[in-house]
Amino acid sequence: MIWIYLIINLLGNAPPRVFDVPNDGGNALMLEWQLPPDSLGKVDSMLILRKTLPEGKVDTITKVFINHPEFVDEGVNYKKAYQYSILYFIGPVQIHSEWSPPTKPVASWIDTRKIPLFILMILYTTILLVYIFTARKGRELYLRPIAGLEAVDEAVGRATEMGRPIVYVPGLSSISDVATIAALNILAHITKKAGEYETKIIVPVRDPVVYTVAREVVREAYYTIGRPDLFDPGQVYFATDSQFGYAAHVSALMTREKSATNFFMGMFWAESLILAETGASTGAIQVAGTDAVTQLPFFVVTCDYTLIGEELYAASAYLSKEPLLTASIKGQDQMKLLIMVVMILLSLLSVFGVNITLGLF
Amino acid sequence: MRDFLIKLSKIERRYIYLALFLALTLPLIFPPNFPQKMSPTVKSVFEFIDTLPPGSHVLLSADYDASVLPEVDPMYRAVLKHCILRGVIPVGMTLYPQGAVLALDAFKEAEEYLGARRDTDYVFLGYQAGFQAVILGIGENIKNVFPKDYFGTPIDSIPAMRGVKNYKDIALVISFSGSSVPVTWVIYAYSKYHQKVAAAVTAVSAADFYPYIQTGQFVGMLAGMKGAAEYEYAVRKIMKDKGIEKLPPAKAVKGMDANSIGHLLIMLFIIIGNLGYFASKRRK
Amino acid sequence: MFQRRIPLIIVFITGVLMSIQYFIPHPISQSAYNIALTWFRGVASMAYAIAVISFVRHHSRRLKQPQNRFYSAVALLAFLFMCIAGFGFGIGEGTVFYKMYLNVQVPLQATTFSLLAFYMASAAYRAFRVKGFEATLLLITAFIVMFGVTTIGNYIPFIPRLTEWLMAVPNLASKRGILIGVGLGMISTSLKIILGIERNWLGG
Amino acid sequence: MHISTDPWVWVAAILTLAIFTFLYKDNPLFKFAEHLFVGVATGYGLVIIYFNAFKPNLYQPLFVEHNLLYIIPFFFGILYFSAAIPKFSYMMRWPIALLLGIGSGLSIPLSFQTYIVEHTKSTILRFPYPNAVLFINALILFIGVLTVLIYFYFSYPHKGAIGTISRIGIIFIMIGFGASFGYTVMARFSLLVGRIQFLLGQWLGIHSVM
Repeated sequence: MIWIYLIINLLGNAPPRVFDVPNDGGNALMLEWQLPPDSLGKVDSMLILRKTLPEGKVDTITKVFINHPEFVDEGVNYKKAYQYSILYFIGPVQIHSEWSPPTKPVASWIDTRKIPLFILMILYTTILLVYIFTARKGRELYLRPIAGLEAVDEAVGRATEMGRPIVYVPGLSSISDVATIAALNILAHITKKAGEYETKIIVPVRDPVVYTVAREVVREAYYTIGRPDLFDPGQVYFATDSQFGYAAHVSALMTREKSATNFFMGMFWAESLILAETGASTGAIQVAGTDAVTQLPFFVVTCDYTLIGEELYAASAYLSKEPLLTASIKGQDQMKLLIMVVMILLSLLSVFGVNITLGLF
Repeated sequence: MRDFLIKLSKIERRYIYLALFLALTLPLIFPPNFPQKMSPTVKSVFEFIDTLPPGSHVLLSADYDASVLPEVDPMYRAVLKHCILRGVIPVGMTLYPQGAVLALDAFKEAEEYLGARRDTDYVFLGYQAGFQAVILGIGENIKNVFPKDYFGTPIDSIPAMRGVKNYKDIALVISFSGSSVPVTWVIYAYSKYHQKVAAAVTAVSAADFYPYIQTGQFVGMLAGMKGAAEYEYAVRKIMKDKGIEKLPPAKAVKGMDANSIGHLLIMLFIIIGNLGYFASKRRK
Repeated sequence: MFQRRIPLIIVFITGVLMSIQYFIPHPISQSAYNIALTWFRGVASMAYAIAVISFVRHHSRRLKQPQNRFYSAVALLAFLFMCIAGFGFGIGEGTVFYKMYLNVQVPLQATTFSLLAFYMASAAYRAFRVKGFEATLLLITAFIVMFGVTTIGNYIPFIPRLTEWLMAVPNLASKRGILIGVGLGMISTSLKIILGIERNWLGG
Repeated sequence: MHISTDPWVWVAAILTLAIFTFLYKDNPLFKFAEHLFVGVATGYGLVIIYFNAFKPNLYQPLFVEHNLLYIIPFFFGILYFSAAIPKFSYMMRWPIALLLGIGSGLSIPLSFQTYIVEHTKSTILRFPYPNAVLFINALILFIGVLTVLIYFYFSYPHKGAIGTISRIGIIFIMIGFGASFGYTVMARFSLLVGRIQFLLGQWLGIHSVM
């Protein structure tokens, strides 16, 4: 193959220009080139050759598209230097450009394109921390009442009146899902409430880690109200991790236990309607809360009350009566306000023909 | 009368289940074959292909895998047959490794029912890796991207590919997909090479594509089982008009008819439920 | 000390490192990211041990209840059978494990999923009533869209366009509004977890 | 009509029917299928997690490649078993902390990107618009997003102007929910059609239904 590269070198063809691709891990170089003058004939195809230094090994990288005079070589390493040359095929003739000067790709320590996002993150963290410190100092923060909260307590009360159990589904997602965390906060509140009236609460879980945490939450809740005796290790259990296996199981559970109240809090997928409609068919009172936008319509239709999106997080703050959680809802509100202001301002500017891109990728 | 209406608002759920089961089962056993009127976005794709001069080329990119087969596959089959019936040359390709086998089956079906011949009536290029690179590459020279077709025949020696170099020689690209690949086609083939692009997508992803239709970046769109059924119906009609007796299975039409009846049933239940609700309210 | 402080320190360190690496393209940061991901998957996979312990305990306990004895035995035996088949004889195509998956688990899954069709119908019938403004809006849009997605909808001139519009404009607006709020909540909760303000996951 | 002779098809068909019987009422056949489902799925989960997650991410690097870096996650994983010993069960919080830390850390910048920046960017009005329809749609979208955001603003009661605006927000939310509900029906019906086709076609052998 070597003889291919040993060809007549016409008129000292200019080497390709090589640039480092910025903001990357030093794994890409960009090439630009100029085609040989038309007087030499029309280029049929071309190959890019790369020499890796210090070894001096030559590779053929790729066949490229002629009229698209740039190419990004993503097969390089920031610890080495590279030279490039282009081989043009014009009819039977092959033209070899000179080698470009050695170029080393740079591994960046910061992606400058992401700086605006970073600033935004710091800003949001600051807003949150300011509110959290305000709350720590004991200042009362106002939040408007949300309608779903009374529904939660009423639903617990109803199970007590009827002397039948409560089924609590803490969503189907893992512990790192915010909805699950909110659901566990609400579970603590409901367990306490139910414990005061000795109403049984059954918690089937789909995720093993969530199961262990939920069990601790329930045990702790009984302990807080001074009734550790109420804790039954069988009431919180791992059902199965199969999505529809879990749905089938909980459907059966609600039917067999004739639960008076069902809670569906956390993250849900397509099984949401299987759970909620089976629950509705047994005549139970149902309260749902999820941030899964695709499943909200089904809960809204089948449940007596639904906490929509952020209301789920807000509810967990309200019910846990934890001032720090209330503070963070407050912080979220201010960030929301900021986003709305930005939207309106940029839209107004655009009316006057100024289109600002946020510079955020 | 009023008592009857009130009863209607309290139908036991088991009867609803039974009614729905029958509504979806009976049309499968006794196909009603409803006439399908094309929705506007499907119509634009159909008419585009229908009015092409014979011998034109249409690139059909099977950018899907088995997970969206029920919705997208019937579309691929229908559009492909439409091309062959009109003497337009379909050029099959895919950006998904799994797509090649799925699309090939559609071409086999066209051979069986329409007597289409490889390399003269159609071309099948197969799979090539890299979305952006492939789409840009075809704008340059299709030969650079697909030097040989799926079966290993060099592109140069395929009669049906004579004179086809890049997008200038391709009348339309249709991307069949369950994801955002059609948008990739718009970004690189439409924006850079002014290639006309259409989409054939699942119902779920269709919602994201309507804006592209409004701005004219897509010529048209086949969305979900409904789009598939409308196209399939139209193509079957052409086949019947041509006197072809043996017709391929009408998967989408059948599924869609059952689906339509099911939808009507739900709507009927909603209406009678509300009649009963009003009746009981007036009594109070 | 060991009960609460150490977990909080772990959360803080890993959380800060992981959120910062997003901004650093350097290969060192990238390989740290990749290692963290394999660690994550490895540790998470071992959590399944808890699942198995709980599963076996739960059903063994029910073996003592006469009304559940038979069924819990079925669950335990099915579990055991899959384990023996999978670990003993492999999981590739054509094995018993694979056949059980394909002919037992898949149909059970698909059928449970398909129950949704029935539940859609009964939920619509029961809940879509013209009571109150909001319920009525819900009913009307659902009705229009259901009509719009059927074959018959095409015979009424404005229905297909209206369906597209409902999906592309008001539906999108409501989703976006909800998602922006949800996003803010997610970020703040993640921050609170990392900073040790949200401690509920420690159990009570 | 040729009824299937494949025993596996019969198994699948009987289980399919067993699940459907739940629509009538809870019964022993369904209860059997449900417990079988739970058992098989949990066993499947264990085997698959072992082969697809534990083996490549821990066993292979640690015990085959002897990469000592993987002692750390293995140690953390072992702590899960402390769940069985009540005195030490608090140690279980360590691996949970590791998962939560990595998970939360990763999600912060990504959530900013996907939930906040993208949605904000595509909501802002950008003139000029090619035609009036596109402009009106963009405007409605803009108003919709803003009013929905105000509905979720918790620092001010829903009174006066804010009350009115959040009422518009809830209108958008309800229209959105109605539309998604109506739009999803088709997908769910198609699933049921698939099961019916399996029963009638593959099991009972009425091939014309396929």
